[in-house]
Amino acid sequence: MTSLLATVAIPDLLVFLLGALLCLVGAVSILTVKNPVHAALSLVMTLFGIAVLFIELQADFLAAVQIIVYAGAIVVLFLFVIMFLGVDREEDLAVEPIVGQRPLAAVLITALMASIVALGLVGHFEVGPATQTGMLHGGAGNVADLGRSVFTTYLFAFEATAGLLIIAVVGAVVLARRNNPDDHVAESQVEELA
Amino acid sequence: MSIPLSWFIILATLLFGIGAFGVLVRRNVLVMFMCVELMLNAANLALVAFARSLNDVGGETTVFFVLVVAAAEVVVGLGIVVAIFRRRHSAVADELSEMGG
Amino acid sequence: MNHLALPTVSYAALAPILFLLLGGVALMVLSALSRRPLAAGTVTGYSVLIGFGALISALAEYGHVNGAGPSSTVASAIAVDGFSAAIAVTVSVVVILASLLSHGYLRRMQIDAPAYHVLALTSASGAIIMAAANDLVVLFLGLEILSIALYVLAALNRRSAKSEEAALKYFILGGFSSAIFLFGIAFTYGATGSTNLQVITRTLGEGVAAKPGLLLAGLGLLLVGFFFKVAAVPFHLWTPDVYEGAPTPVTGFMAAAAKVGGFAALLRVLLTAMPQLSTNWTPVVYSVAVATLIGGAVLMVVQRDAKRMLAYSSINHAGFLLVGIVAATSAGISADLFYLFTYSVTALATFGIVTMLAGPRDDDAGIDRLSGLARRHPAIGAAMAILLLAQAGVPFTTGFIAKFSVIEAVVGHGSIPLAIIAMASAAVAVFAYLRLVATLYRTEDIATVDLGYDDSLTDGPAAFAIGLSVVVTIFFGIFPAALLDFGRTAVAHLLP
Amino acid sequence: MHTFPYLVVLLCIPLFGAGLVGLVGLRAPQAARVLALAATALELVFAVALLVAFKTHVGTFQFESTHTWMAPLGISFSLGVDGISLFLVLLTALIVPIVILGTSVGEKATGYLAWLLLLQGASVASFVSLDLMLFFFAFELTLVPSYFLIVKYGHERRAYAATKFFVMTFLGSAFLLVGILVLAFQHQNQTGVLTFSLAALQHTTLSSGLAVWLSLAFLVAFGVKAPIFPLHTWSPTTYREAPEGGSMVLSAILAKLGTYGILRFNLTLFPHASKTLAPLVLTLAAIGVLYGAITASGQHDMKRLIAYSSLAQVGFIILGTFSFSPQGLTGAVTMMVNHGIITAAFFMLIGWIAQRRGSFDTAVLKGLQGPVPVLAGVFTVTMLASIGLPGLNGFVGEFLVLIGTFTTHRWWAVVATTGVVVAAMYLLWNYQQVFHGKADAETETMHDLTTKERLTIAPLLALIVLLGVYPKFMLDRIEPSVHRELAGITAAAPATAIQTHHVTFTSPVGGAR
Amino acid sequence: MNAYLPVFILMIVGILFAGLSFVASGLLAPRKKPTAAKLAPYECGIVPEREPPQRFPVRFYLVAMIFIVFDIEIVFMYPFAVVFRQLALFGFLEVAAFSVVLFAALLYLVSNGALSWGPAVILTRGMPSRTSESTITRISATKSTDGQAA
Repeated sequence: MTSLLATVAIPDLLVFLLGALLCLVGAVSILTVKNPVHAALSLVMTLFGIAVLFIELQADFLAAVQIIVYAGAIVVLFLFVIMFLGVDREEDLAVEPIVGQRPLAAVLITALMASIVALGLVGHFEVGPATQTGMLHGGAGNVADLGRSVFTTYLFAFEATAGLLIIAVVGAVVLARRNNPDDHVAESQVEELA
Repeated sequence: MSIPLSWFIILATLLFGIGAFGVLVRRNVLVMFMCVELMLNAANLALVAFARSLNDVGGETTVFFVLVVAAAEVVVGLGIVVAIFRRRHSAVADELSEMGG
Repeated sequence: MNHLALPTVSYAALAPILFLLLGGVALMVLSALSRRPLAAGTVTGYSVLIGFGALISALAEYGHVNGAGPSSTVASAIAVDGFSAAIAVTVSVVVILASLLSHGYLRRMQIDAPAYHVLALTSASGAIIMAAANDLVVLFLGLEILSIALYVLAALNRRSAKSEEAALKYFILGGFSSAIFLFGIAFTYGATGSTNLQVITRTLGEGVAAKPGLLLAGLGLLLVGFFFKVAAVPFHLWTPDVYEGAPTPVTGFMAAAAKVGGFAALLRVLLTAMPQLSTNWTPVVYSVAVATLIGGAVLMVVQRDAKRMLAYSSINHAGFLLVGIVAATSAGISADLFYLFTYSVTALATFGIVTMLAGPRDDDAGIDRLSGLARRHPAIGAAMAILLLAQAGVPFTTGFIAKFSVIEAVVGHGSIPLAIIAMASAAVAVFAYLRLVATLYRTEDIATVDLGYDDSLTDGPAAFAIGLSVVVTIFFGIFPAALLDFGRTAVAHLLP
Repeated sequence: MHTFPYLVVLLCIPLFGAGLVGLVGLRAPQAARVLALAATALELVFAVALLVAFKTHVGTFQFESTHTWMAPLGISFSLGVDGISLFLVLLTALIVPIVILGTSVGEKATGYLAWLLLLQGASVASFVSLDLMLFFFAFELTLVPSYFLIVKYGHERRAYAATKFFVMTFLGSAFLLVGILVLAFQHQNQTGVLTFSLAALQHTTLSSGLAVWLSLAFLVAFGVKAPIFPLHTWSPTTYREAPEGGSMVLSAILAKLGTYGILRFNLTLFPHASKTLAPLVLTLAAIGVLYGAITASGQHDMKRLIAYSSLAQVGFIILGTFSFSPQGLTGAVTMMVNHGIITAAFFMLIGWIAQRRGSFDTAVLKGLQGPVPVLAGVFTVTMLASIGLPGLNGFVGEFLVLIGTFTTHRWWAVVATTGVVVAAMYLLWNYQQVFHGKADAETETMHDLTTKERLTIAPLLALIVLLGVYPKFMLDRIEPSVHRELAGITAAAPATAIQTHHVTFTSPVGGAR
Repeated sequence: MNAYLPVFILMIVGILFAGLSFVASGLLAPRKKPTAAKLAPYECGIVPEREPPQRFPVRFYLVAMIFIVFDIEIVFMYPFAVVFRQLALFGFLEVAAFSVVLFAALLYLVSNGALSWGPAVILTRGMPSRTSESTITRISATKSTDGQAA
C-alpha cells in the first residue's frame, strides 16, 4: 500500500477505488439478485461506476454520454419492459439456460480471465505506438478530438450507425405487432387497448 | 502520477468475466441482456483506458459506436422478449377464457 | 487549427453498400408514406432491382480494381480491392435469390413484406461492409448490422412459437459473441495502437507492437468471436436450434449471408492484418477446423429434421472453409471465395425448396415431409436431389470443385492430415445427403402427415430462383474455369 | 489425326441415355425400358466398332483426344484406350444390356435403368480417362448409382450393405484424391506445371519414401474397390444384399475398376514403389486366394459363395499384376475380363433360381438337375469355366497368371495353386449339393429357362467357350500394351531421394534406401 | 478533479435524501402488511379469473424507440457542434445525411402509430373488451388456424 501511495496520487486512488467498488458491487449484485428490477438498478450502479472511471481517465464527455445513453435510455428501456411485461415477479420469463452447468461456466470464465490477465502480465501491459489515430487531449478538451475523429477517421462508421438505427426502429415496430395474424379478434383487442 | 493501465485492464477483465458468467448461468432473459451490456461496458472501459495510455483518440471514438450498437441491440432484444411474452400471455388468456366459458 | 484533413470518398467503390443500405431506407420511407400496405410483388421486384444494382456496381468495382489495383477510401476505413468486390458480388446474388425465394412465403404467412425486405437489404449491406472493412470498428459495425437484422428476421414467423424462441437464443448468443469480439478489438487496439487493419499490419511488421501479451489476448478473443459467428465447433451450439426455428427463407438467407460475411471478415483479419501472427493462429484454426469438419458431419447423420440436418451440413461446410484458411495461401483464399459463392447459391436454393415444403405454420421440417417428394413433384424432387448432391460434393457439381480446390490448396500448403480428415468428414456427410436423396425417391410409405403445401409448390418466383441456382450449380460444376479465374484475379488484387 | 471420336461417343451414349430414361420413365416406364435397351445396344455397337478400329500389335494409347477443361485447376479432358482398357470397355458395354434383359425389379424400374446407364457411363469414363482427376471424377461418380441400386432395389439388409459399401469405398478414395494431389504438386514443384495427365505425371521424380506412401494411398483406394484381402469386408454383404443386376455390375465391372486402377496407375506412376511393395501385396493376394476359397466352401448362401470365390479370383488378378512378368500381367488382364463374364453369368443364374425357388440357400436347393436341365447345364459350364477347366475362358487367365508368378515369385504361385484346388473342390461340392440329389416337391414344379432367358445368357456362354478355345484374339491386343507397361517399369531410373521443401516422408517398408 | 467537487457534494446530498425518504416512509407508513386480497385487482368483488391483458399499450414501447433514436443522434450532434467550423460544409453534409436517415426512421415510426394518442378506437364505440362471443370467436379462430393454442 505504501508503494501505491508513493506512486499514485491520493485523489486519483480514491476516485478509482470508488469507481471500481461501484462497478464490482453492481456487477456481482446483477448476478445474485432474484428480481430483475433490482438487477437493472444494480446495472445502473455499475454504469455509474464506469462513468466515474471515465472521469478518472479524463474522458469527461464519454462519462456524460455514458450516463445519458446507458443509465438514461437503455436501462430505462429495460425497466420499462420489465414493468410492461410484469416480469418483476421472479423468473417469469425463464428460458432454459443456453449452456449447461454453473461449475463448468465458472471454470471456463475463470480460465478465460486468468489467461487474459496472465497474457497482460507477460507483456507487462505494454501498449503499441502512441497517437496513431489522433491526438487526445484530457478533460473537457477531448470533445473536439472526438468530433474530429468521428467525422474524419471514423466517418464511415458514423454513417453506418444510421443503418443500425434503421434496423432498430423497423425491428421494434415489427416485433411489437400482435403475434398471430390469424387471431383477428385479438387484433381488435390490441386496438382497443392502445 | 495517475492510476496504472493494468488496474483498469484487470478491472475490465473482471467485469467482463462476471458478465459472461451471468450470460451463461442466469435463466432470466432480461438479466442475461443486462450481463451482455455489462460485457460491452467492460470493453468500453478497456478501450478508454487504452486510449488514455496510448494518448490516442481512436479508443474513445470506438466507445461512441459501441454505445449505438448497445442501444440497437437492446431495442431489438427487448422487442423479441416483448413478442414472446405477448404470445405466451395470450395463450394463457385463451386457456383461462376457455375454462370460464 | 482550422486545417483538418477531410477524408475523400469514392462513391463508386461504396456503391454496392450504398445501394443496399439506401435501398432499404428508401423502401422504409415508401412503406411509411403509402396509404395502404405495399403489394408483396412490388416489394419483391424492388429489392430484386436493388440487388441487381448492387451486383452491377460490384462488378464495375471489380473491373475497376483489376485496372487500377487495390486502394482504400473514406480515410482508409473501407478496402477497395478484388476481394471485397468478389464478396459484394456474392452477397448481391444472395440478395436477389433470397428475395425471390421469400416472395410467396411472405404472402402465405402474412408477414409484413416491406419490413422483411428492409431488414434483409440492410443486413446484406452489413455483410458487404464486413468484407470490405479495413478497420476493426467498421468491421464490428458491419457485423452488428448483419446480426441484429438477422435477429429480427428470425423472429418474423408469427405463427410458430419456435421462431421467437430461436430469435431469442440467436440474439443472446450473438450479443455474447459480439461482446467477446469487441473485447478482442479493445485489446488489439491497445497492443497495436490502432483499429485500422493496415496500420495494425504495418505495426506488426515493424515489430513496434507491444510484447505478445495483450496482442495474443486480443487475437484469441477476436477468434472466439468469429468462431461463434461462423458457427465453428465447439461454438456452434446455437446453430441447429436457430436454423430450425427461424422462418425457412430467413434460415436460407442466414446460412448464406452470415457465413459469407463472417468468413470474409475472418479471412481479411487473419490473412491481411495479422499474417505475422500466423504461427499463433494457425494451430487454433487448424484444430477448430478439424472439430468443425468432424462434428458437423457426424451430427448431421443423426438428424431427423431437414432444417437441423442442413444446419449441421452448413457447419461441415464451415469446416471446409476453415481448411481454406489454414492453407494461408492465395490459392486458399480464392478457393474459399469460390466455395462461399457456390455454397451460398446451393444452400439458398435448398432452403428455398424446404420453404416450399413448409406447412401452413412452417414449424415442422421433419424429414418425413420430404419422403417421396420426387414421386409427387418430379421437377422439385430432382432439383432438391441435385442441390443435395452438390452440397455433398458429387463430381460435375460446383460442390465438388469447391471442396476439391480447398483440398488442393491445403495439400499444396503441405498439411496432408487435414486434407485426409476433410475428405473423411465429407464421406460421412455424403452418406447423410444420399440418405436424404433416397428419401426423396422413396416409393413405399410416402409421408402420411398433412403436407399443406401444394399451393406453395406453384410459387413462380421461388421456382425460378431454384431453377436458376440449379443451372448455376451444374454449369459451373462442369465449366468452373471462369468462376475460378474470377476468384483468383480477385485475390491477386487484395489490399495488403 | 481426324478419326471418329469413339471414346467421346461411348461416354455420351449412356450418360445422355440415363437422363433420357429418367425423363421418359416419369411418363411411360415401359418406353423407358425399351429406350434403355436401345441405348445399351448402341453402346455395344460402338464398342465393337472400337474393337474393329483398334490397331492390333500396337502398345501405345489409341484414339487419344485431349481437350482443356478446368484449366485453372490443371485438369484436362483427355481420353485414350490401349489393349488393357479396350476389353474392359467391351466388357462394360456387354454386361449392362444383359443385366437389363436378364434381371427385373418390378414395375417401377425407371430409376433402376437410369442408374444402370449412369453407372455404365461412369465406368467407361474411368476406363478410358488418361487424366488422373478425370479418372477420379468418374471413379467417384460410380458410387452414387451403385449406392442407389443397392439401397432401393436390394434385399432385406440393403440399407446396411449400401452404407458399408459406400463409406468404405469413399474413405478409400479420400486417400486416392490426396495422393493424386500430392503427386501433382510434386510434379508442379519440379516442372512448374500443374497437370494431372498420366503421361506427364509418369515422369515425376519421387523420393522412394514418398513414392511408397503415395502408392499405398492408391492401393488403399483400389484395394477397397477390387477388393483385396483385408479391405474386402464390404463385398460379401453387398453382393448378397444387392439386387442380382447390382451384384452383376458390381462384381463384373466395378471390381475391375480397382484392379485396373492398380495395373494402370500404381504400376505406371510408382514402378519402384510397386516393386518395393510387391512382397506385401503378393502376400495379401495369396491370402486372399486361400481365404476366399476356404471361406467360400463354408457358405450356404450361393450369392455369398460367389462373392468369396470372386475374392479369390481378384487375388489371382493382383498376383498376376504384381508378378511383373509379361505372362502374369497379360493373364491378369485376361482374367479381369473372363472373371467379369463368369460372375455375371453366375449371379444371373442364381437370380433366376431364386426367382423360381425363392431362396439362395444351398440347404433349401436340392436336385435341380431333374426339373431344370438347361439351367443346370448352363450352370455347369459356368462353374467349370470358373474352376479353370482347359478349353473354357477361366483357364487362360489363371494359367498365365500362375506361369508368370511362378517365374518371378515362385512360392506365392505355389500357395495360389493350392487355392485353385480348393476352389475346384468347393464349387464342385456346391454344385452337386444343389443340382444332384432328390428334388423336393416345390423344386419339382420349377420351370426351366424360358427362351428369352436362354437368349440372354447365350452371349455370355458363347464368350466363355470362344475365349477359352481362341484366347489369341484377346492376347494379341493385350500383350503389346503389357509389354509397354513392363518396359516403362524396368526402364524407370532408380529412385533418387528428393526432399521436397514442405513435405518429407519416410517409407513404411524401409523404402529410404 | 476539483471541478467535480460539486458533483460529489450533489451525489452525497442525493444519497442522503433518498435514505431519509426511505426512513420517513418507514416511520409514516401503516405497520400492517397488506393481505393478498388487498393486493388483488378490484373487479366488483368478483375474484379475477385472469390477469389483465397488458399493463401498458405496446405503443409506449415505440415511443421509447423514438426516444432512444434521438438520444443517439444528440450524442453525435454534440461533438459535431464543437468542431463543425473546421469540418465546414463537408461535415455539415455528413450530419445532414445522417439526420435524413434518422428522420426517415421517425417517419416510419409515426406512420406505424407511435405518436397517435387520444382515446382508443373501440372504446368510443363503447364495445366491451372481451365478451363471451368475442372469446368464442377468437378461440374458434385460433383453433381453426393454429392447432394447439397453448
